[in-house]
Amino acid sequence: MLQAIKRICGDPLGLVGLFLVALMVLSAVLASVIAPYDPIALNIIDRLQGPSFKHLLGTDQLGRDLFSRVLFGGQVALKIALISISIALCIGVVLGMIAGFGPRWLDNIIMLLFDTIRSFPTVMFALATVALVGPSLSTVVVIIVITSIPTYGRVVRTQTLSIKSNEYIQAELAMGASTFRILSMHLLPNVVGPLFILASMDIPTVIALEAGLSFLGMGVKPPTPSWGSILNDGYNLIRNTPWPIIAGSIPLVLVTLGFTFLGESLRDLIDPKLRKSL
Amino acid sequence: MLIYCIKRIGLGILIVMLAVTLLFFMIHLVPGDPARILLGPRATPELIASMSQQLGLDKPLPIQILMFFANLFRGDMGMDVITNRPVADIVFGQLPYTLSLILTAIIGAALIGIPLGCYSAINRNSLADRVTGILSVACITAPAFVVALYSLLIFAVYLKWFPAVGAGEKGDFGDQVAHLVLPAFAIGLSWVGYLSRLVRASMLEVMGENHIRTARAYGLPERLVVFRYALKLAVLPTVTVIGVGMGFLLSAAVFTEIVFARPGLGKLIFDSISTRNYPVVMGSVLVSTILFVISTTISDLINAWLDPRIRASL
Amino acid sequence: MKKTDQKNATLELSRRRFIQASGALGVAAATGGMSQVVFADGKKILKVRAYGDLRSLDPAFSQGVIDEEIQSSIYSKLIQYKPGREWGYQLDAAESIEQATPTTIKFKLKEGIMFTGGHGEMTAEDVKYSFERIIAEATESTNKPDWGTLKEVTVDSKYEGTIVFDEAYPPAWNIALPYIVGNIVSKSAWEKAGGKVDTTTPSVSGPYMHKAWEPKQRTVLARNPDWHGGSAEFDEIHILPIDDESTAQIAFEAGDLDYTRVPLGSVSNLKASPPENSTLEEYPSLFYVWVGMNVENEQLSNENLRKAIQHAIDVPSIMQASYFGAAQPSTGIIAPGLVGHREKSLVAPEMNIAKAKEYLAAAGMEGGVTVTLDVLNKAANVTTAQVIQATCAQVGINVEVNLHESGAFWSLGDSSAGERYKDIQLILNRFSMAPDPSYATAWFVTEQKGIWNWERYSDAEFDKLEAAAKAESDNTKRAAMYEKMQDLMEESGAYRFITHEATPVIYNNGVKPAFRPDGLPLFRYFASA
Amino acid sequence: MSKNVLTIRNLSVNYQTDQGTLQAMRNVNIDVPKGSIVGVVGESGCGKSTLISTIIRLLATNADIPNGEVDFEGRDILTLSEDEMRKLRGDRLSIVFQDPMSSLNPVLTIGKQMTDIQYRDKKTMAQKRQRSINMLESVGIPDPASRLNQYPHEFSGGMRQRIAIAMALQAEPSLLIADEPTTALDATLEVQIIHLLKQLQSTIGCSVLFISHHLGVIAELCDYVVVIYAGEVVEEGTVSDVFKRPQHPYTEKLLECDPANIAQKTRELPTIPGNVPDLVSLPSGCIFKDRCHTKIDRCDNERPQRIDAADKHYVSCHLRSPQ
Repeated sequence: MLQAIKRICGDPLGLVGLFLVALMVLSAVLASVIAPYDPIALNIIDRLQGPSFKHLLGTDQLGRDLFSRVLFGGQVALKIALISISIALCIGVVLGMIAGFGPRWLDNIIMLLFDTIRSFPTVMFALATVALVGPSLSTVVVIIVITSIPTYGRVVRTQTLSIKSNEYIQAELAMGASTFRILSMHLLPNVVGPLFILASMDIPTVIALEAGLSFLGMGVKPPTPSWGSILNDGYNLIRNTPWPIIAGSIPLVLVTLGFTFLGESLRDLIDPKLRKSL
Repeated sequence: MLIYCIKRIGLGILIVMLAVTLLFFMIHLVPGDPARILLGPRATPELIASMSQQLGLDKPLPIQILMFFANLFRGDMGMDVITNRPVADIVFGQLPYTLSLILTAIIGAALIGIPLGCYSAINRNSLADRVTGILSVACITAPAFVVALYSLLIFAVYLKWFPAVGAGEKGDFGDQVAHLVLPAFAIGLSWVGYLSRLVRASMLEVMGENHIRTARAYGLPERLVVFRYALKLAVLPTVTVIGVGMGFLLSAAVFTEIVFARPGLGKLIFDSISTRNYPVVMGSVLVSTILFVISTTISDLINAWLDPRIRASL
Repeated sequence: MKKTDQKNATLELSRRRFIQASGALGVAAATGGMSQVVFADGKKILKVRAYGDLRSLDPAFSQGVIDEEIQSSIYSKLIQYKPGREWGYQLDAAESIEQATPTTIKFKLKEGIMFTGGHGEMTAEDVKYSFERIIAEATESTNKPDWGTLKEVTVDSKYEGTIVFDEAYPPAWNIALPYIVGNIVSKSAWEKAGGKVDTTTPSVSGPYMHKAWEPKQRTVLARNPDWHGGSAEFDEIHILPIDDESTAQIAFEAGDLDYTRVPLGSVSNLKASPPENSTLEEYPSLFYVWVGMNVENEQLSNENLRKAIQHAIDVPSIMQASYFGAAQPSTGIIAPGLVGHREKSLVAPEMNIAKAKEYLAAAGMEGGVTVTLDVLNKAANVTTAQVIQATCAQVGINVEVNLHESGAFWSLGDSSAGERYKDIQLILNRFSMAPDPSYATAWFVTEQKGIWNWERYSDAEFDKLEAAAKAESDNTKRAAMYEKMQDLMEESGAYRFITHEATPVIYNNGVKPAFRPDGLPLFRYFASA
Repeated sequence: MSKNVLTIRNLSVNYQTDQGTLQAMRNVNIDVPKGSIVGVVGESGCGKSTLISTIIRLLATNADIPNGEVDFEGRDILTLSEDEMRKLRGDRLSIVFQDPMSSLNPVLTIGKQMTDIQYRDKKTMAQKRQRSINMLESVGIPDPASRLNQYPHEFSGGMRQRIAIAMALQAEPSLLIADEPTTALDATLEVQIIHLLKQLQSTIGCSVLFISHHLGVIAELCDYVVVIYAGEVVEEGTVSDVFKRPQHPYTEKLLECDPANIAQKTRELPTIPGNVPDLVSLPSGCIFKDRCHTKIDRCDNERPQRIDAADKHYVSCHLRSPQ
């Protein structure tokens, strides 16, 4: 681990990535300390202001400080990303292992399900889900979980299949080792690294998806400050002031840069062959 | 090969059927009585009942599903109850707009993104590589609706280079192309970034492989090494990603079709779900899943064409 | 018309040629002015925006404003809305028309009005057919209620007829004759088509004909050479369905449209720096927006809580935040300019923290209370909900906002769709409206409970007034009745009126537009300047 | 003109790594006389690959050459421009790589790859193909004309190595570098390939630099042998001299450990105890001292010089120094 960090530091882009991710995590965690204003406090008189020392990124149509909303929005983004990706990871790992290790027919069924989910346009699926349960943070999480399970599941399945064919696994099986033992002792350690990298590179996608859902009015509940809702407000306000949409874009771009560069750097260091299994 | 194709088609049909069945269940869990929404505020309960019957909503779910497939088998996708037109007409009327949009976007993205990725890989860690890297990744994030909005403001309003809304005059190819540029840019931009990163990564990997060293050791010109020996292998994962990406592009098309007031399948799906126009929802989702299955199959076939090893395993 | 307009108009530069001429670089394009009424290929074309796509060309199945904007351009009516700032009508197909008795309207058609497609001259028989088919059970027209108490139309001579009502129905002059159900169709054409048409029409008699419909792209109307009123102004009208108002504004600025409604948020900027060669006009609107409270909900059955909420909502803040100062607070559900509009509401638009707290105490909820507010997921609504949330919080009412997409939202209070209607508490709602007060009050009677009366408000006096007001022909008395009804609504505490919104429109100076007093376009009267 | 095709003098190569400068090769001297086969032998990691990469100038980007010259046909390769170098590769200077499974491009036909490398020749496509067919025939591929249209994965490992040899010798180079060409093959194939190489070498008359860790193969094929240990040449000479009268303790050990030389049956295979030194922080004195069974005091501080042990037999060891 220490070695990894040391080597990332040798890669300028990886270092930038690490810095941006750390910045995001820190500012999200410390939002309540750093933020100059309450992110949901209305101040109608001060609405739609440009950037100033008083409001670093200006204010929105309700006079809320955009800088504070961006900071707290980071919390929401992190929360959505972490919760949804970890749930998707868990389910994906289990399903992928079952598909890879289980009987052929089960493998076929699971892969068919994965393909079916992938074949649905995401927005279509999101619309139906939102119509079903109404827009909220947990709806966003559910949508992301279901649409990203196939990606993780496929990776795990591929790894499982390749490890399963290894001679030492065959030998262990012949000696009567339990499937559980093989999966947990041999497979899990092998997939954790790649999955971790894959997941970290998925975080921006998840955040962007939330932005898209917010645009269609299917994101988090107001007045929760999310980057997507800031962008969506900004979209509607674009003819009045460009600042809200800029305020919403900046963190999105920075975080994507951060996670992508960090992820690529990690991937290059830990497992250059990872991409192949995706 | 033939067996492979038959298998693919069978699997495709299975996926489509499964998707449609899932959709049926989802639709029936979703609140909002289609008959009522379709008829508007003035509808009497009798009218609503009669509309429900027309929609076949009064029958049990499995019967509805079976009826749908039975009709589909006869080539009938049902009727749109609002405009009283066959759903097939509606969906296939909108399909060309979305197809042209998606294809323009993805082909444009590939034409820019792949060379960009190659360039970055060849000049690894140079300033140009870093700059294109940062720009590409920044492009990946840009939400389609934000890019759409800004491209409209810049290129349609201020510069007036391109028209703003619609899909152009029927039969006027030049006009249609002019209407295609901005929407395709809006959904293609993130793909430029994505593809260039992808190609860069796979290019780097391929360039490290032994056979590239061999090619160089035989003194092949670098141009030949990169474009004939390395690129052909490096685009393999890109082709797969593009195949799967058609599904994502359909989602992105929803945003651009709304912002550009452009006809198309994405907007049709969005509108028909909001209005609970179920026959149209079913028809358009059916077509979009078929589209997905076709595009992944095509990408597999292209991969097989590029890579003899895959061809051999078919 | 300014000189520059003429110059642009005679340039006869179509957009396509424009692009070709200026090349991909478009250097020259940037210097071009706003597009005028486009004279493409020598044709005079008006390009306008509608907020949705065509659904039906049959008046019986018209789905409201969008269809009517098209139908009113291709069909004739006895009378049409008069363009301008005040509600009124002018003759169209009728040579004369009068309220003969409280329950009958006599009309005489102009001679020589021809239906296209060889369906002959318009006669009283066509009028009878057009109106009676709407109320016939077999037609299953969703627009039947617009005809109120219509009984029949009698044919008195080839051109003369009498419209007979069971009971007096004054709204006929406002929302039937000049609106959707007032469109006259050709009996022979309709019967030939099986009594119903869809998205094509066999015969029209208005200034324009329906030429083409490209779904989700545009509806094209072309000049009707046989129109009785002379020659229509434009060779073609292109009606583009553009859902998003910002996009519509951009399309206008890019020169793709000659007229559009613009977002309220753009008004101040457009006023400050209007695009070249264009005019912004602000019209009031008939829409009404209110916060409704479900009186049968366990918590909100407490009248004092409802009143506390009425006083805790600050309408002026909402006007600023959601409507960018371009709309005014409303006093009820009937807009200014209509009979029955109230000059003042009982509860002032401004919030009153003291009173709200008082009522909250009276409700026994000093310690605070949590209620839900259901909202449709459109930008203005979401902003309004957040203002409500913030001001209510000041008096100790915690508002939880639930967003819904349109399909789910519009079935919220539907008692035939499950049990959800019982759980809704506060709803931010917005109804469209036709220019007669009866159109607004109709939804709040006891009979509408669980249909559109989501507040489940029920008041015998209101119901009685509603029935009587519809039939009242004396406008002063009518006004008093409608004002009283709105008082009753407000006193129940179940309603907090927000606004009627506004209709800012923009058009280029090459066009001389025609609007109803609520800013809705009357395309048949659009002219070039 | 020199009688050597390749003369390497005083060549050192460093790699810049996170840990510091790794001195992969130090002051290496090698001669490849015209028409002869020179074997280079050493353990893995001793610098064999670095040597090859230097000769064909395809070193990793983090490598640099502080000193030395590589004289090929009278020109110092290290001073050539990239373009001039490319002209040599595949023409005057060819190479056969270790792993036949990965050294051919998997998505191009054999024919394509074989004709591509003739890009310098101004011949028609048909002529180039004919040349390739002839080459394939000469390395013993049956039905070469039709196999030209096949892809590498359709050939067995031995076949692929034959193809690689055919490609390498197609341009009749003056020097062929063979980088452990038989390691990935089984024993019978190995013999065939060795014979093929020897036969082709005599027909074409080129020199061969043959890299291997397999002493048996070297003995069979080569005229001269160079023993490398940890980036230094420790001993060189004719095959018979070096193998019969090894002068360096490392060479002795290598020969002892070669299974082919073990006459007696033992339970354990003999190995050289100890590890290769860390090339980032080089120890002073002799590079082999930590593993040497005949170490003397001088070895600790003084680097042994290259000395003549016999005619054309050089060794770097204090034990052999006249002092």
